[in-house]
Amino acid sequence: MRSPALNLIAENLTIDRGGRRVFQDLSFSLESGTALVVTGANGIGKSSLLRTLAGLVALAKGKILLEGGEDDKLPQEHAHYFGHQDAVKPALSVLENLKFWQSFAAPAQTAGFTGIQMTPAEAVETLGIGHTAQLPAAYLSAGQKRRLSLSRLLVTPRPIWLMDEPTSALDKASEQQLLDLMNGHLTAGGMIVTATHTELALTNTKILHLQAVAPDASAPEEMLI
Amino acid sequence: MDFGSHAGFIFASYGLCLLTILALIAWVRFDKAHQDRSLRELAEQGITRARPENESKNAR
Amino acid sequence: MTGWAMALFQRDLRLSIRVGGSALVGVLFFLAVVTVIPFGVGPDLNLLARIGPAILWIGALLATLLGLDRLFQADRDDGTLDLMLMAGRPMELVVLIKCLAHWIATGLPLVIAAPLLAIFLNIDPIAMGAVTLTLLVGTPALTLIGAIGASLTVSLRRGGLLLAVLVIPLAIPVLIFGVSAADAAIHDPVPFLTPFLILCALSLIAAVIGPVASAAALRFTAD
Amino acid sequence: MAFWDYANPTRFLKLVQVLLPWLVGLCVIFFAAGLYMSFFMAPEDYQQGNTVRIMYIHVPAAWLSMMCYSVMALSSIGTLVWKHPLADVSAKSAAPIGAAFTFMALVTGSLWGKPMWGTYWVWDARLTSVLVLLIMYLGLMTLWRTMEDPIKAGKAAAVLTLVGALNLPVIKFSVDWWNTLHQPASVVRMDGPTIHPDILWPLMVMATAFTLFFFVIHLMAMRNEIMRRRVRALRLRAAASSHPGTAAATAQPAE
Repeated sequence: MRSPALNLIAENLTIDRGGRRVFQDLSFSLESGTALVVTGANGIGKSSLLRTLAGLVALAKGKILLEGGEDDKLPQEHAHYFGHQDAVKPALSVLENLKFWQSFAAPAQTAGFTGIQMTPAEAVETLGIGHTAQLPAAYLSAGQKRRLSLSRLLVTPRPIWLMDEPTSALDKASEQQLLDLMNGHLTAGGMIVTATHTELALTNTKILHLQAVAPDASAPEEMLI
Repeated sequence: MDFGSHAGFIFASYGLCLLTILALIAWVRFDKAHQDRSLRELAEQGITRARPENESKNAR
Repeated sequence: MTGWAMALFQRDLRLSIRVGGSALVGVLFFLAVVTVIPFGVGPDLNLLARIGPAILWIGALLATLLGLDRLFQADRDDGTLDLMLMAGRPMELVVLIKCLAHWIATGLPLVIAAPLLAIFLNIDPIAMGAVTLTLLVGTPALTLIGAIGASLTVSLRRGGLLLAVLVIPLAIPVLIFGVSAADAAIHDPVPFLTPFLILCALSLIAAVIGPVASAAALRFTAD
Repeated sequence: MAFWDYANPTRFLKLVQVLLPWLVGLCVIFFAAGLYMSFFMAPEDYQQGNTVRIMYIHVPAAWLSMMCYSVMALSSIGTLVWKHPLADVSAKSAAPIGAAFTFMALVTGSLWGKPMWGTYWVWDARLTSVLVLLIMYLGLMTLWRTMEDPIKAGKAAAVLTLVGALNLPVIKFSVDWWNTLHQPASVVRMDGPTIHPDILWPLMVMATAFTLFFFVIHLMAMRNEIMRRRVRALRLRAAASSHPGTAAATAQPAE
């Protein structure tokens, strides 16, 4: 079909947050067209893992590489982060919100990723909130805001999608729509890392299960201090 | 010995410095006692630093 | 300005115009400060004329500090700040542009209001011009320095007061040269240009240190 | 390298244990000598009379208020550049000590000023910049107190400390716009000290005593801070109980 030009590699990721070791020595690699589904109990560090990949949490140890990415860019600059917060400004209209993100977030073009850039109007149409395009985002329902936030991923092509509980606040129909988008992204050679509680019917997935280990083996460096 | 008409100012300065120094000493002592007590209480609950000493050496 | 920078600038400007009329509140606060001072020092017009530039500067400083806590907090609260950090744009420039937009929305109105308030303080026309000019050059420095405090306190629920405490010591040089330049125009102990140029230099320095320190602080407090 | 060995907190604590008694002893000796010299050996100043004796605590306190900030600034670089855990601890525990010395310098300065200038306070360059320094110390302490996570607070405070370090000379320079009532600096000059040795010696001994005292308190405060973080880490672990928040990962393809 296509050559897996992109390869996201995480080596021995170790993270301390607030003096607590969240996880340690976590390694995985992910190729183009694959989704990594992160599972595990609450508070085990799924969100932290995604935020780490997004470059928002400093690594205590280990590194994150993106083979085949643009040389002058960090891995997180190839990624979209779709977290719990919508980053939607109520005072701006739906299109204004989206146009800002299109101009502001730098697109990342890599070999093997054929995701296309939608215009803001197309993106909101795709997600079924086209009729709200000119309205201030304040009038949107929670689900609509969520979809507006999701359309952000379509207006700037980036090969990695980091999605934290992507289906929350979405109804069944929108969930199916989301899955179609995600599968489309995978087909285009993108990759997805998602933390979820619900089964997601994605085409090509790997599972990363996080689980607790015995406490003593893994005292954080901070414990010394 | 006579410190002249400004003796009050001299003794006030030295006195205040002494007080500040004593306050600093008191602060570190009380803080130490407080942390010691907290560590002891934790130890009584069986929560201690599990990482052995030799391991901490090659941690860095 | 490149596309992304313009987009950010326009967005911030739009937001501050549409949300809550921050400019108006700032100017009203400025007016309130200037109004209460005569009640404190007495209605002696000569005295007011003498300390007028200082009153205007302190009023502007306080009004600037008042609006600063929202500089990054609004963006942090809804997750925008996270996305900005990974947008692939230099954070220092992002901070600089946000400060610029913030200054135009809240600092510039203060500068424009200054000549009107100067009338209340019996400041003569030349001094009025001088104060306005120093405010025009100096208030950007206040915003840029304040950005450091704003990014340090961004994760705190009620960071406004702490922000003021942290920023005021850093703002003292700006205040000193702003007021001395304005004073110099009135009863020239030194030529106006000397303190004025130093004030300009302080603003330029703040335009470097402010964004660098503030971007660093925002990165550290991201998680 | 030997220095980095002591970067490990546990070893650092051992080092403190060894060092502290000696430092305390030296400090007491220097204080005794300094106090004796400044009260009984140093002559009266022909202009200032006996009030010159205030200088023997005022100048060392002022010197330490600056040195303490320098220690914090260096530690902040350690925090930001090398992300060193002890740097953080050092900066945090230096702040209250710095505030105390700054307070001392201010109070003795104004008690010296009253008989000399007839007023407790003048807005001259040195007094004003020392006052600003005090506000900065207190601001930093507040910042540390208000932020929950010590690591995050340390980084935020480090940024502020460094900005403040850049700001201090600017403040000094700005406030110099007003005439200064203080004498021009006379201890450090290219052609050697100009003040009389009878005055200089007690001053040096007192300055050494103050510096030693700073190190004693700083080491003790650092030890406390390390213990405080230990307590915090242990409590966090206690709260996490069966789920220590650590995770092992297995990556396997789904069928």
